[in-house]
Amino acid sequence: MSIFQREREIITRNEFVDNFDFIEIEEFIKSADKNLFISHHFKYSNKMLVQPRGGFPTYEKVFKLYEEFLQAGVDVLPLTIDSNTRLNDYATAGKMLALSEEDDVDMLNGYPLINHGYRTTRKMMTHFNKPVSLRHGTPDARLLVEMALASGIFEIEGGPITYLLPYSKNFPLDKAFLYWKYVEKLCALYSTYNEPINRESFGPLSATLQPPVIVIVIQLIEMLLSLEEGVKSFSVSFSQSGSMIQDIVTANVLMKMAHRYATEFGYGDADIHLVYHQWMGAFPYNKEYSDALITASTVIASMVKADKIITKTRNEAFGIPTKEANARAVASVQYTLKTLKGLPVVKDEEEEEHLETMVKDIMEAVFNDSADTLWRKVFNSIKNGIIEIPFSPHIINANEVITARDPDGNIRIYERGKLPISDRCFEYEKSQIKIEKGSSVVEKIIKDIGIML
Amino acid sequence: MSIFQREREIITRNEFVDNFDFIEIEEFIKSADKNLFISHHFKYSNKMLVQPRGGFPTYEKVFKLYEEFLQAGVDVLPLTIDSNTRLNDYATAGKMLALSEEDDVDMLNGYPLINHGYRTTRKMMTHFNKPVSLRHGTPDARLLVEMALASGIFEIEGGPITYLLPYSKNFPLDKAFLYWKYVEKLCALYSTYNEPINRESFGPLSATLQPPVIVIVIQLIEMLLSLEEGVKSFSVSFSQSGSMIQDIVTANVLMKMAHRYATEFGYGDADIHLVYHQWMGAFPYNKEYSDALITASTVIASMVKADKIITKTRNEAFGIPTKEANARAVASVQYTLKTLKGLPVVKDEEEEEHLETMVKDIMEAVFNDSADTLWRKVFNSIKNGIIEIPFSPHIINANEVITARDPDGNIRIYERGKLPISDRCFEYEKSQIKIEKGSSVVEKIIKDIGIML
Amino acid sequence: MRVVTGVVGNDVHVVANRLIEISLKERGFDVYNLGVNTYLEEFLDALIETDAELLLISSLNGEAEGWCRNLKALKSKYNFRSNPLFVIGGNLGVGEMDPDALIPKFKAYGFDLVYHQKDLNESLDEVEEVLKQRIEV
Amino acid sequence: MRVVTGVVGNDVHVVANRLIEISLKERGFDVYNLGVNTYLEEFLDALIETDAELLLISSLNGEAEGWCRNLKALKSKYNFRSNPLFVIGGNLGVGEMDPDALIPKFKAYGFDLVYHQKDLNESLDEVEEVLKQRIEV
Ligand code: B12
Ligand code: B12
Repeated sequence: MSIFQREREIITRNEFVDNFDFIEIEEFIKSADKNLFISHHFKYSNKMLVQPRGGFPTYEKVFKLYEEFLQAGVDVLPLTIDSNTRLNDYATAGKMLALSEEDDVDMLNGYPLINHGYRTTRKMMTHFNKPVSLRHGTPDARLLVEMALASGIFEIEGGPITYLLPYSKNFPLDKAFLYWKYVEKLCALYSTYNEPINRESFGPLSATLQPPVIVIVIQLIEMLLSLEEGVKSFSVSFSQSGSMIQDIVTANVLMKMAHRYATEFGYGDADIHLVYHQWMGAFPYNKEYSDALITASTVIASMVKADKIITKTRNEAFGIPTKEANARAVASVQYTLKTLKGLPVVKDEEEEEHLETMVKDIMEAVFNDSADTLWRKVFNSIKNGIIEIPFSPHIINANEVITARDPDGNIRIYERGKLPISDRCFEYEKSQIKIEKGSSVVEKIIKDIGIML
Repeated sequence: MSIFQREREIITRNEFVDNFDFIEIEEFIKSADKNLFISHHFKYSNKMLVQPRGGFPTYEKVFKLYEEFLQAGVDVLPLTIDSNTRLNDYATAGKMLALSEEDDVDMLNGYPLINHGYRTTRKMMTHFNKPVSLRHGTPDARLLVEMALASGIFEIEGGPITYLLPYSKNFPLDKAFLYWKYVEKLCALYSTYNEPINRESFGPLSATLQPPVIVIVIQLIEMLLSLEEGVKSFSVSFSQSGSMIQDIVTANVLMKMAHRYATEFGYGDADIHLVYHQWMGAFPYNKEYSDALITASTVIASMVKADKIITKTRNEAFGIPTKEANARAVASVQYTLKTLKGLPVVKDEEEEEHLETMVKDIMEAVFNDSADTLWRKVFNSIKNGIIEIPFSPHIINANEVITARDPDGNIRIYERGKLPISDRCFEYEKSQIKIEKGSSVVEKIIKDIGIML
Repeated sequence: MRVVTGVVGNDVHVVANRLIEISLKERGFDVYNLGVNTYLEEFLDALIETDAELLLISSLNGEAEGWCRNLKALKSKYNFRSNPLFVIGGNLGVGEMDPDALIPKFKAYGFDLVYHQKDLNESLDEVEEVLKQRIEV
Repeated sequence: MRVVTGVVGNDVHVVANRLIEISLKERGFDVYNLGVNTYLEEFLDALIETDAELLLISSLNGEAEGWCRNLKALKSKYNFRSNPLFVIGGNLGVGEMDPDALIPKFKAYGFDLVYHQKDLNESLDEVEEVLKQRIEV
C-alpha cells in the first residue's frame, strides 16, 4: 500500500465516519455519468455556466433547494458546508444538525457533509445528475474532499491560501499546504478514472478592498500547486471589484499569466477556466437594489468573458437566503445572459501592462525564495509579508498593506507593506487615490468598503 | 402683429381652450426658476439624468405620481399625453377625462393637457420645481406645445418625422413639417427669455428592428430642422437595440455626425445632448426579468455615455404602470448609476466607419433632392423611399426595407428597399444575417422582435 | 374562410397587426386587414362588404373599452348575412387588470371570444375550433 | 472606560471587528479586541482580567444562538467586580429573522442590549447613553 493510500485510510477512519469503501467509490467514479463533471460541461457548453451558493443543515432542505434551482435553470449546483465542519468540529456540527432536524430551525449555516456521509449524499447527487461544486473554506479539507468525491461532487473549491487567510484565525499555514497537497493528489488520482475533477481557487479572498495584483498572484500560485500534483482542470477566479474596467483588466492579465505560467512549468495540457464571483462585499439592505447589483454584475461577468458565474441573492445582507430568493437570482441571471448580446472585447493596454509588471515582480520574489519546493517558497513569502491580503483574520498575515479606491472605483495600493513591487508601480498606484481634504484615510476606507450600500 | 403671432392667436383659441394670456405667459417664463429647465441641468449636472415615463388622466393622480418619483430620486419628470389628445381629438379626451374623474377608473392612457389647461397644470409644475419633459406623439402639436410651455414644461419631445411615422396612419406629412416648424419657432422664441427650451427627438421610432442608419439620419434631420429655427439646446436619442456594441457604435457615430452637421450648417453654438431609451420593444411577461432588463439597459446607457436615460418599468408588458412600479424603476436605475464605476471607453472603428458611410450616403441623397428647403427635401425623400422606417403604420412609409438580427444581436439590413446605400455596404449588412436552414425570414423576424421575451 | 382584422380606435400599435395578418394567411384565411386606427363602424362595414365569417379586432393601447362599449347597439343596426364570430384580443385594459373581470365585460359588449394578454397562436387555435363547431352545428 | 470586544464562535468575519475597534477608540474607550473566533469563556476571562465596564460581542455568520445560549449559566461562575454591560450585535440569526423574536431571546440568555442588523454608530450612541446612566445611578 502506498504512503498516500495509508494516509487515506487514517483520514477516513474516525468516530464520525461510517466505513469508507474505497473500491466501491472507485467503481462509482469510473462509471459516473459525464453530466456530474463540470469539466465535461466546460468542454461542451458555449454559455457561461451559472452557479448559485447554498446549503442547509438537513438533507431534505438541500433536496428542495436543488429542485428549486433546477426549475430556475441552474447549470452547476452548490454544496456549501457549515462553519463547524469547516473547522473540523464535527461534534458541534452533529449536535447542531440534530437540533436542526428536531426543531425545523436551521442551527447551521451549511450542510455538515461528514455527519451526513457519502452514501446518503451521493443519492442526492446522482438523483439530480448535475455538476456540483463543493464550497467550504476549510484549511484541513482532507476528509471533507474524500467525502465529497465519494458523493459524486466533482468540483472542489479552495486552496491552501485562499481557504486559509480569509477563513481562519490561527490554523498553521504549513499544515494547510500539506493538507491541500493531499486534496490535489486525490483529485489528480480520481481524474484518471473518468472526466477530470475540477479544482477551483477562491479569488474573492476576504472580499474587502482586495488589490488585483494580490488576487492574481495567489490564483497563479494555487493553480501551479494544483497542476504540480497532476490536476488537469483548474478554475482561477476573482470577484467583482466595484470597477468594470478593473475587472476586465484583472481577467485579461489573470488568464494571460495563467496560461503562460502553466505552459512554462510544463502543464500546458491542463484546461484553465475563469470564474467570476458577483459582488462579494457588503450588500445593500434594499432587495431591489440587490437585484440591480446582481444584474449589473452579470453584465460585467459577460464583459470579462467568464466561463462560470457564481451568484448572490437579494437576501445577502439579511442572512442565508431562502431557496426561493436563491432560485430567483439564478433565473434572473440566466435571463440576462440569454438576452445580453453584442458584447465588445475590451482591453486597457496600459493598465494591463502595469498590473502584469506588479504580478511578475511578486512572482519573481516568490520563486527567488531559497526554499526547495514551491509550497515552501510560498509559505516563506506569506510569513515575511511578500504576500498578504487586506482584512485577513489570520495571525500570519502581515496586515501592512492598505488599499483604497480611486475615483473610478479601482482598488489601488495606498501602503505597500512588504509587497515587492517597484517604486514606479507603487507611486502610480498611490497617486491615483484622491482623499478629500478634511477627510481621513480611515473614513475613506469605510466609504470604499460600503461602495454598494 | 407678426404672421407667427397671428397664427398663435388662432391656434390657441378654440372651444377647449380657456383664454390664452400671452403677456402673462411671457412674464412667467422670464422669471421661471432655472430648475425647471433641463438645459440648465445638462449644463451643471455631471451625472446621467434619469427620467421615467408616465401620465394619468387626472390632476390628482399625476400629482401623486410626481410625489412618488421625487421620493425615488428622479431627475426629470415626464408628462405623457393620452392618445386622443395626440390625435387632436379633444372632445373624446374630455369625455374620457370626465369618466375617469367620476369612476376613479382610468379611461385614458395619459394626461389630456388641453382639457386641463395651463393654469391648472402650471401649479403642479412650479410646485415640484423639477424639469418636465412633454411626451406625446402628436403630428400637430402646436396647441399642445403652447399649452406645455405656458405650463412650465421646458422640454418638448418629438419632431415631424419621429412623431409621425411611428404614431400615425394617415396624417399628411407636409402638414406635420409645417406644424413642427411652428413648434420649433415657439421654442426658439421662448429660449430667448430665460434658459433655452430643450427640444428632443424621438429616436426609438417604431421600436421594432430599427436599423441604426435610419435612426441616425432621422435624428440628424430633425436636429437640423430645429436648429434652423433657432433652437439652442437639442437632444438626439435612440433606444436599446439588443446589442451592446451596436448601441455603442450608434452613439459614437450619432454624436460625431450631429456635431459635424451642426457646425457645418452654422449652428456650432447649440448644445447637443444624447438620450438613451431603455428597451422600447416587447417586454417579458415576467416582472423579475423586466427588472433585469432595466438594469442591463442602464449599464449599456452608461457604456454609451448618455446624458439622460428614459426608463421603463416591470409592468411594461402588462399595461400603464402603477406609480409605485414606475418609481421603483427610477430608484433602481439611480442605484445602478451610483454604484457602477470604471466604465471603459469602447470604440469599434470598422463598424463605425461602415455606419458613417451609410449615414453619409443617405444624407447626401436627401441634400441632393432638388427642392428648395430642407424640410421639402426630406418630405420628398420620405415620399420616394429614400428614408423609411420598418413597422411604421403610416401610409406614406415605403415599407420595403426589411431588417433582421445577426448572431450578435445587431440589427442588419436584409432588404434595402430604396435606401441609397452602396452595394458594398448593403452586401456587408445582408451577409451578416444568418438564417437557419429550414427556417423562413418571417420566422426569423418574429424571433428577432421577441428577443427580450 | 374570410376574416376582417385590424386595430380599433386611436391605436397605432402595428406590429401585432402585421404578425396576425401573416398568421391568418398561413392558416388559410382570406384576410382583409384594415390596419391600425380603425373605428368600429369601419369594421362592421367591412363585414358587410366581405361577408366574412370572422372579425378579429386587436387593441393594444389600453383604450379598447372606450371604443367598444357601443358594439351591441351598433350591431343591431347592421344585417349580417354570415353571422360572423366577434373576437377581440391584445391588451384590453389600461394598467394591470383582473382578466376575470375584463372578459365578461367585453362579452357583455357583444364579443363572442375575448383574449386579454393571451398567446396569439393558442388563441387562434381556439378561434378556429369554435368556427369549425359553428359550421358543424 | 474599558471595553472587551470580538467576534463569537466559529465566525471569521473580521471587517466589522476592525471598524468597531476604530470606532470605539475614537469614542475614547480603552479597547481590548480579542478578534474573531473567540469563545464565550475567553470573553468572560478577559472581563475579569481587564475589569472592563463593557463587553461588546459581534456575531455575523448566523450562529450566535448556538454559541451564546449558555451565557447565563457561565456568568454565574464568574465574579465580576465591574458589573459589566453585556452587549451583542451584528447578524444574529441564520436566514431572515423576526427581530422582535430575536431580541427577547438574547436578553433571556443574559445580554443587556441586543442589536440585530442595526446601524453601528447609532447603536454605539445608545450603548454609551446606557453606560452613562448606569454610572450616574
Ligand atoms: C465579506 C463576507 C464574507 C467574507 C469575510 C472575510 C472576512 N474574513 O471578514 C468571506 C467571503 C470570507 C465570508 C465567509 C463566510 N460567510 Co460571509 N459574508 C460577507 C458579507 C458579504 C459582508 C460582511 C462584511 O464584511 N460587511 C461589512 C461590515 C463592515 O459590515 P457587517 O459585517 O455587516 O457589520 C456591520 C453591522 O453588522 C454592525 N455590527 C457588527 N457587529 C456588531 C456588534 C454590535 C454590538 C453592534 C451594535 C453592531 C455590530 O456594524 C458593522 C458596520 O456597519 C456578508 C453579507 C453582507 N452583509 O452583505 C456575508 C455573511 C455575513 N456571511 C455569511 C456566511 C454564512 C458566511 C460563511 C459561513 C460561508 C457561507 N455559507 O457563505 C463563511 C463564514 C465562515 C466562518 N467560519 O465564519 C452570512 C451569515 C448568515 C446569517 N447571518 O444568516 C452572510 C450574512 C451572507 C449570507 N446572506 O449568507 N463572508
Ligand atoms: C412597441 C410599442 C410602442 C411603439 C409602437 C410602434 C408601432 N407603430 O407599432 C410606440 C413607441 C410608437 C408606442 C406608442 C404608444 N404606446 Co406602446 N407599446 C409598445 C410595446 C413596448 C410593444 C408592443 C409590441 O410591438 N409588441 C410586439 C407584438 C408582437 O406584441 P403585442 O403587441 O403585445 O401583440 C401580441 C398579443 O397582444 C397578441 N394579440 C394582439 N392582438 C390580438 C388580437 C387577438 C384576437 C388575439 C387572440 C391576440 C392578439 O398577439 C401579439 C403577438 O404575440 C408595448 C408594451 C409591451 N408589450 O411590451 C407598449 C404598449 C402597448 N404601449 C402603450 C401605450 C400606452 C402607448 C402610447 C399611448 C404612449 C404611451 N403612453 O406610452 C403610444 C400609443 C399611441 C397610440 N395612439 O396608440 C401601453 C398600453 C397600455 C395599456 N394597455 O394599458 C403598453 C402596454 C406599454 C405600457 N405598459 O404602458 N408603443
